[in-house]
Amino acid sequence: MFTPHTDAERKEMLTALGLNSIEELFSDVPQQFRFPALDLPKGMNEMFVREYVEGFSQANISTKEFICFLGAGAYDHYIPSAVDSILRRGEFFTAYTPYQPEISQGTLQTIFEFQTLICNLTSLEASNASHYDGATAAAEACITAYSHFHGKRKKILLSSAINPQYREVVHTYLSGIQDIAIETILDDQNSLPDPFAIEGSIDENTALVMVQYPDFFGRIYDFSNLIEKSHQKGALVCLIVNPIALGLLKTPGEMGADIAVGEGQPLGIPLSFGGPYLGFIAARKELVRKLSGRLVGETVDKDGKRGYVLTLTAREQHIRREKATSNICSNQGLMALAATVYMSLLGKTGMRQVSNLCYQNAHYAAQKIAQLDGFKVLTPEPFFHEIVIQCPTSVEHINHHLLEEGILGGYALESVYPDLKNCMLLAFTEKTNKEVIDVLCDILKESDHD
Amino acid sequence: MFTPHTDAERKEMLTALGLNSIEELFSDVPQQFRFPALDLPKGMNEMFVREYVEGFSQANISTKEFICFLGAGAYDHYIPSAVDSILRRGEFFTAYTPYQPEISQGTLQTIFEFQTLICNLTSLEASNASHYDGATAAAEACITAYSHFHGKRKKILLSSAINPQYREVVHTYLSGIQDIAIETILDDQNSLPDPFAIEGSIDENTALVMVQYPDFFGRIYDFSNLIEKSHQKGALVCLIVNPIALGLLKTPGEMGADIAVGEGQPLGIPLSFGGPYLGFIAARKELVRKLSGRLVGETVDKDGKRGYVLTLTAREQHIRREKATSNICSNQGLMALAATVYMSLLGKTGMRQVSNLCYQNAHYAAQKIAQLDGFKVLTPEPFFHEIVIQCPTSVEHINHHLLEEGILGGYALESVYPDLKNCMLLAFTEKTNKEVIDVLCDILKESDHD
Amino acid sequence: MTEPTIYELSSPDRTGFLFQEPNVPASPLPKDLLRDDLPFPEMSEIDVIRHFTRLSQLNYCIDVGFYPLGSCTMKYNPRINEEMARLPGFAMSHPLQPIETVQGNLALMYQLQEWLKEVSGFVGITLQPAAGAHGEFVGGLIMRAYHRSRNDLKRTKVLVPDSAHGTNPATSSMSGFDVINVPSDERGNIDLEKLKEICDDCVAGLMLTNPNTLGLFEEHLKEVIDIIHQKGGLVYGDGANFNALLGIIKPGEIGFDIMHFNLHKTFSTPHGGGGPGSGPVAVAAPLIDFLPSPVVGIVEAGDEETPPLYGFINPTQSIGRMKAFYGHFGVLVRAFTYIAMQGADGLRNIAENAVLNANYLKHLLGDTYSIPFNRNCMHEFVAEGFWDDAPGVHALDVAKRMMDYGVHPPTNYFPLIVKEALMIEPTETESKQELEKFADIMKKIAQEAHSDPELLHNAPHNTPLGRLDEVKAAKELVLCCWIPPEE
Amino acid sequence: MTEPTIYELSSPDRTGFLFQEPNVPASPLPKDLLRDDLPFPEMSEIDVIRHFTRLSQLNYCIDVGFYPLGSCTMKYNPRINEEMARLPGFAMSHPLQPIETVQGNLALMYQLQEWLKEVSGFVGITLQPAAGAHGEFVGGLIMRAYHRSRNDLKRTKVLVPDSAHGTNPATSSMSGFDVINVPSDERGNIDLEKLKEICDDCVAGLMLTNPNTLGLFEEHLKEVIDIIHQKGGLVYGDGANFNALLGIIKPGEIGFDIMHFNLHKTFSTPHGGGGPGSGPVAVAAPLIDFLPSPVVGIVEAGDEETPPLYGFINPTQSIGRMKAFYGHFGVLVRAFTYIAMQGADGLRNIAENAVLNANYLKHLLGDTYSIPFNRNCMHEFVAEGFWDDAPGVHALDVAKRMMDYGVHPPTNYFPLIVKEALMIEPTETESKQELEKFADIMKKIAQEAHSDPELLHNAPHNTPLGRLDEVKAAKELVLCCWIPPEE
Ligand SMILES: Cc1ncc(COP(=O)(O)O)c(C=O)c1O
Ligand SMILES: Cc1ncc(COP(=O)(O)O)c(C=O)c1O
Repeated sequence: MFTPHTDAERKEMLTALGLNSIEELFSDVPQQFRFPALDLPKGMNEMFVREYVEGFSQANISTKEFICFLGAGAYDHYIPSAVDSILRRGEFFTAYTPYQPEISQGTLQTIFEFQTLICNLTSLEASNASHYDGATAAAEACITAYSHFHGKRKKILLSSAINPQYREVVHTYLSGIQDIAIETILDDQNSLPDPFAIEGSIDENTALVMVQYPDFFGRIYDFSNLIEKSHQKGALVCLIVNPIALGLLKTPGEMGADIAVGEGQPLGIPLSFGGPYLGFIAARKELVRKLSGRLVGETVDKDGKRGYVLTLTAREQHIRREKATSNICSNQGLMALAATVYMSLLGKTGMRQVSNLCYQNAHYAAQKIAQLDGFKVLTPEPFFHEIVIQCPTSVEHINHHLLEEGILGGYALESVYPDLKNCMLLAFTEKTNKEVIDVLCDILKESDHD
Repeated sequence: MFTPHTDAERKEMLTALGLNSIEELFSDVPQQFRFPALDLPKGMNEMFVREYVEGFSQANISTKEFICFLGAGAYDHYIPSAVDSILRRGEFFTAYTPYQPEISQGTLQTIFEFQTLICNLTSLEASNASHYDGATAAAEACITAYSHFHGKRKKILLSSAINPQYREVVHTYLSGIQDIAIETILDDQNSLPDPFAIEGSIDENTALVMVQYPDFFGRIYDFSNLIEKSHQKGALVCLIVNPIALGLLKTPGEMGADIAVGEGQPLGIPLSFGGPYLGFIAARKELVRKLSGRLVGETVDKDGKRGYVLTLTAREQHIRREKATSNICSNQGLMALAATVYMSLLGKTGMRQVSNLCYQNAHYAAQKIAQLDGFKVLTPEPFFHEIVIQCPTSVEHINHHLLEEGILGGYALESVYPDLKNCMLLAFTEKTNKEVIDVLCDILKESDHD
Repeated sequence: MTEPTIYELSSPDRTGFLFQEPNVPASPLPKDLLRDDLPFPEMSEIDVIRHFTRLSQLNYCIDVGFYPLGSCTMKYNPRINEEMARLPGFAMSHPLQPIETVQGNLALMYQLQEWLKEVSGFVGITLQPAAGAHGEFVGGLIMRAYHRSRNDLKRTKVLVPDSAHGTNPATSSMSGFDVINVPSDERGNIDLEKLKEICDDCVAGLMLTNPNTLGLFEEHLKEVIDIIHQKGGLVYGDGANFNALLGIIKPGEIGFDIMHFNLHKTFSTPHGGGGPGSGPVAVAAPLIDFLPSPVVGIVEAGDEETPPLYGFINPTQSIGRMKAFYGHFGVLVRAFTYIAMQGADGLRNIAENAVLNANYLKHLLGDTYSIPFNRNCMHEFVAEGFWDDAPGVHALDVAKRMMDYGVHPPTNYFPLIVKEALMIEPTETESKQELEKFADIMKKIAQEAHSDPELLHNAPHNTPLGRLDEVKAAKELVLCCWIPPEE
Repeated sequence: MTEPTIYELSSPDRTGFLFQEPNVPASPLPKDLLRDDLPFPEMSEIDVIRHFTRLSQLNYCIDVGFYPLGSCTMKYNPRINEEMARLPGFAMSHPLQPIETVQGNLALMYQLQEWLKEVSGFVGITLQPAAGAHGEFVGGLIMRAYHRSRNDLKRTKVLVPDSAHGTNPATSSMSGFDVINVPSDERGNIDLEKLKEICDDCVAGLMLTNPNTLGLFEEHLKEVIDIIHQKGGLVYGDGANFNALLGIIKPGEIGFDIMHFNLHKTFSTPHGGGGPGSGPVAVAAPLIDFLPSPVVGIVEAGDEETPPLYGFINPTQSIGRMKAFYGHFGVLVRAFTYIAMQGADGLRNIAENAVLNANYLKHLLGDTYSIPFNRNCMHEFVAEGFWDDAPGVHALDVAKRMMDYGVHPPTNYFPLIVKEALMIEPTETESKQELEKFADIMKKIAQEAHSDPELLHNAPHNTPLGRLDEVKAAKELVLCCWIPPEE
């Protein structure tokens, strides 16, 4: 299927090559391994495969029919239909990396605009063209910091209020670097880990201090002091940010951070069971040569017309090979396009609006839940759009209840923070409005009674 | 919504016009009628409107989840996904009639290719750019014939085996022409009307003889003799055809017909509760100046490059006004594109295959149903992909049963052919394969017993 | 590079879609009823996608830029409309399903009927017509049926202003009437005196476009209507220009008897390269029973607990069926979505901004182009595409030159009553900046018309093709790219 | 015309998406934690659609024509894939939903794991890697973890052939290894003698691309693998070129220990202008426990009546998590759809035709371009883009000139071991006619290189922009179109 050749054409081609059969082309393949049988189901045409694949999709419950209070790194935002209509354009989705700028200005200018939006969102000066996801972007930021100090500073400090999956990925990514030390101070005094607990560990050996904002529990802090202290010790600071929060909140740049990374999924990218998403990395301009991934820069063509090219490619694997800043090649081009279209559509007004809706809905919910018998809101003010609530029974029990009423309940924290028994992390967006929150609270109230 | 103006801009524009308010622009509107209140619900944003409109769609049962044996003028064929991916291109769907050929070659060449495919499908020489639907195309063919004879022949003969809706539309369309007579000979001897019953009425006053092929009951006949007889009397003959059937079957041109019209919906156009569909009209070249609607012709540009333009526009309303062949202006451009993509994809092989699948499935079903106690297949051989079956109980009763099992049963004929009590018209396509037909038969068998 | 045709791209035995083999026992085909060869092209899926993608790139469209085609209301087509029309519940429902299984479709149609009646001030409506012209035809036949029902058989004439769109006279004659032209006066209105003169009791009705095709609101609207009514005629409103009137006036209230909508203009459904349109027709009370059958209605009233049952109703004196099934349902879904988003305020906002845009653009061009009937316009205006001091330059040249600047030309040579007409309708979805850019282009072209007329005569220069030879097309009449040679 | 940026198109207070007002009682915002101005553009929906539509038209793409970018397998991306990935059941499921609510997703992933293992001959697999390079990184870390688990700490080196893709050495060093280059012999194979020399018990493994980047099947594949294995090393297969091997050989059977797939190459998922990719990694039995966590498995066996319960499993000695969640699920759905359509026969058919196409094109060009290592190639081949008798013409000039003829240039200047490399991969979805057209273009350019070299030096001529100044870009380093000026 999808091969246009007719038998006659194949024959003509073979004849031109002086061959009798296609098999002869594979004589270099060791005979005993050649042409193995493949135990796969028989191929289907499009009509049947559609039915077959739809069968899988229908075996899921989705946020189309269920209300979703799950967050913890992926958020159920509304995606304007204009976004996908651009993504469906063959000129975008069937092109590859813009190696040939003369016939790739569409992709190049889009990336350039993406970089600009990310810089303006974070108040930093240089953004790359995208990274795999928020977690890997965070890991790359650690490598950036490590190599910024030429490997001479060997400590990476991670706040324990960083998404645990992100911390895991940082550990995995850095596991090839022998002498690096990753520290996460777990402060078990408090029910929710203290993001400032790492402060005491910042020293002259620290390459990077990394915190999350809003943190994994939804809390927001002004990290300006922490950043200043880090800088006093010569360390760099990276904030892991939620881009929707930055519609309203003080930015990494405003706080003095050196690097900001994050997950761009909330910017018009479907949940899609976890991917493909969109990592972004922005930094102060001094760090640009240490950044991973592609960068697009403005220039002119031979007639002086404005245009864009991939630039500083000497950092990258295809030029620099084993000395590259990262091995990344394909990144998340189409997802960066989605985010660029989304941010362009919303613009200044819309970004503030969606940010405010998330904030307001979360605060309303927190107030209502706090009044429910047996429930406690652990996330203190100020917070953005996620809260931790402690439930009177197990999260599993409650979620089961919610599911029966068409609601996907929160994320059970106990699996990753064993101290947080019966705690769930709830996320709110512009889709979880008053009516929906009221329903949630009604069910929570009932679920206590059985 | 969708108006870009900001208040500041509006003000600037008004100032430029020397006005204080937009209201002043409407001073020509009689005051007592000006600015009426509109009693409409408050506007919603995209997120809410999606939910709202989806609510309506979910209140339907559709052929996505139900098996469909309904035909009778609209058929449930599989639509390759490539078709819609082309239709979604803004360059096609947000353009209008190609009045400016220099920047409309995409639309023009597509129509030109559509015309070619329709001509080759029907074996006729001239096709228009599309008409509203099969029924209106049939009506326009009557007008073409009437005006071909300069109104001197006043009789239009319609076979009673033509889709009753089509006959109704012909009557309505021609109701403005005072002296025309439309005859449908109903031959009540036979259970299914005889398409040749009109034969005796063909005379020197007959402008057009119109038959359907396959007819409304699925039957297929060689109309060559009828056509010859009509020609002997100087009358024109028009066949209403199903384009899928012509993948296999003898063509209007091969039988000697002068005009062929039909419903193009089976060619890659969604059922969509009856529209938008696609009428097509093809004719012998001599009739081209009497055809309704747009025509695209090949030409060259000023440098001799091949190109396409709207041609013979002097037949049309915008030039010819009250003397035009028809008043049609907008036709079914996007639907013609869909059909062109569909026919291009399937090509010679695929068109034959889909035609054969319909035929084979229908014949298998006819054989099985004929064996069921109490059921009778009224459609005799040869037939294409629809059959009339007589049921032991009311069609409503049986369809109710089928519906409970996830099947949309056939069309109840009694409402339009009162003699055909307990008769339903069943349609078969490439989607109604053996398994599905077996299920149908099982349920039919059971439905008899209660 | 010219794009090859599908036949030129064809190669024997190729196919772009693979069907399964039948899984039923084979039945013999009817030997005498089989066609000879099927002369169809043979392409793979990639060939087809590439061909039509490349073809698409030869088109100009709203999604690429300004498209001020007068009388066509080329406004932005919201993307959400496209999503809604494609929902499987809509797109995959068969028109002959039992009504119980399509209550969603019927409820939507019913609601749309109510909304359209509300915005237009009429009491009856049909969604059946496939386009504006089809709606006009319905209107013409309703006029006819109405008079006949009253045994008033002498009414053989329909009055049509000289500024009318070609479909108006064409419709009138298709409906069996003689067409009588009504001239315009020097302010672009119907010439009242002439109208009184012409109008007698043989007049079945008047087809009136308001705002008219000059973009002007008829200043004696009420008088015009009264004159016709006094003679027993009906007034048909061509609603192609209804975009200017949303929330501004309800035509049914001021006395129109019939009006068609163009959903593909006023209500943002895409034009599709020339359709599908949708042309619902609304009528005043005395005409309700003549509407084409069927219309959507409530067939079983609902109550607190159960919603009503929607179904089809055949008007008692119906002119009959105008097309198969019930109208361009997919287009209705789009228009419905649009109206639901706008609400009352949004609709009026549309009209206001459409009219503001037209007046602003007219203002910007007023010094450079001569604008006959120069008073406040509604949603569009007509300029003249020639200058006495630039002999030999025609509206066509101006239009063709615009393409070089990346904008679509206005409608030209229509309405017929303006010499070298350039009919400009910006619509409300264009921004002030876009209008100013366009005005600058038009002014530049006016300069070029004087300084370098050849530039215009040979235009366009930057398009995929240059001017095409229409005479050759009509003379040689090649209507197909490939027809099998006769043996 | 150059396209303005979103900031140039912006106008104060405009927006392209209208949100509702919150319907909850207002909570005060945290005053000290609010940002200053948000310097974002302000555009309406129509502006945004037009901007990106116009931008798109500046791109070349598979949907428009031939795209023989070597090593990238730019095959046709079937439209059905796009539909399937967008099904709400998939696209709207949250990664942290209870597994009971996402059995469809998990079953699909499980099935895809099984299929990929079957076609490659491995026994373990992870779908987590986001792209090929990410998969390589997983492989590097697995090598590392494997040797460490055996307390074999001396293995600090990874061997990488000089023809390798840049990601191979970059990955090796990211994984903490020293990179040792292995030279090629005169037939384009690994230099066996050199390999034996270099390979010792400090070698953690070899990263081998087969067919290699010259498009050649390693003629001593088994020997190469054995040499590494004898020294206790592991053999990593870069599966970027797996398209040539579907149904031809199972790498796991001949002795590869690890291999990554590029679903966006071999399995037809779109390249998206540079991602998203997907790079599942398959391993041999001894390495299964080192796979990144989690992998999809059956957590409760099914029986006749109930299907198994799918869930996540953490391998016991896992290298850890490589990204958030489970991989590029949307890409997996596309690849799954593609494999389901192909079946065993279809997959082998792909490899056969990909290889046939490459050889046929090589044959057509053989007289005009010099082709080093000229033996039967697999899915691609490398030609030299220069001629001794056309001094001053470089591969880059040839590449740029191709654009004027409407085709995408091959990969150039890679692999590094070929002078002025033009690396050409036609893929199986191109027709014979397309290959011939392309060969004619390349021959024409070869002629021009001799007769009119300036034509090449100044190429491209027919593209939206001419050659761009890369030096200026790197020197001035303008990475944003607009940053708010400091106050
Ligand atoms: C004034 C006027 N009336 C009628 C029509 C006909 O509408 P349609 O093309 O939908 O048939 C048009 C279309 O351009 C028009 O502008
Ligand atoms: C041989 C080879 N290996 C690895 C890669 C990297 O794959 P990805 O871009 O998916 O990271 C590529 C990509 O072009 C390649 O060609």
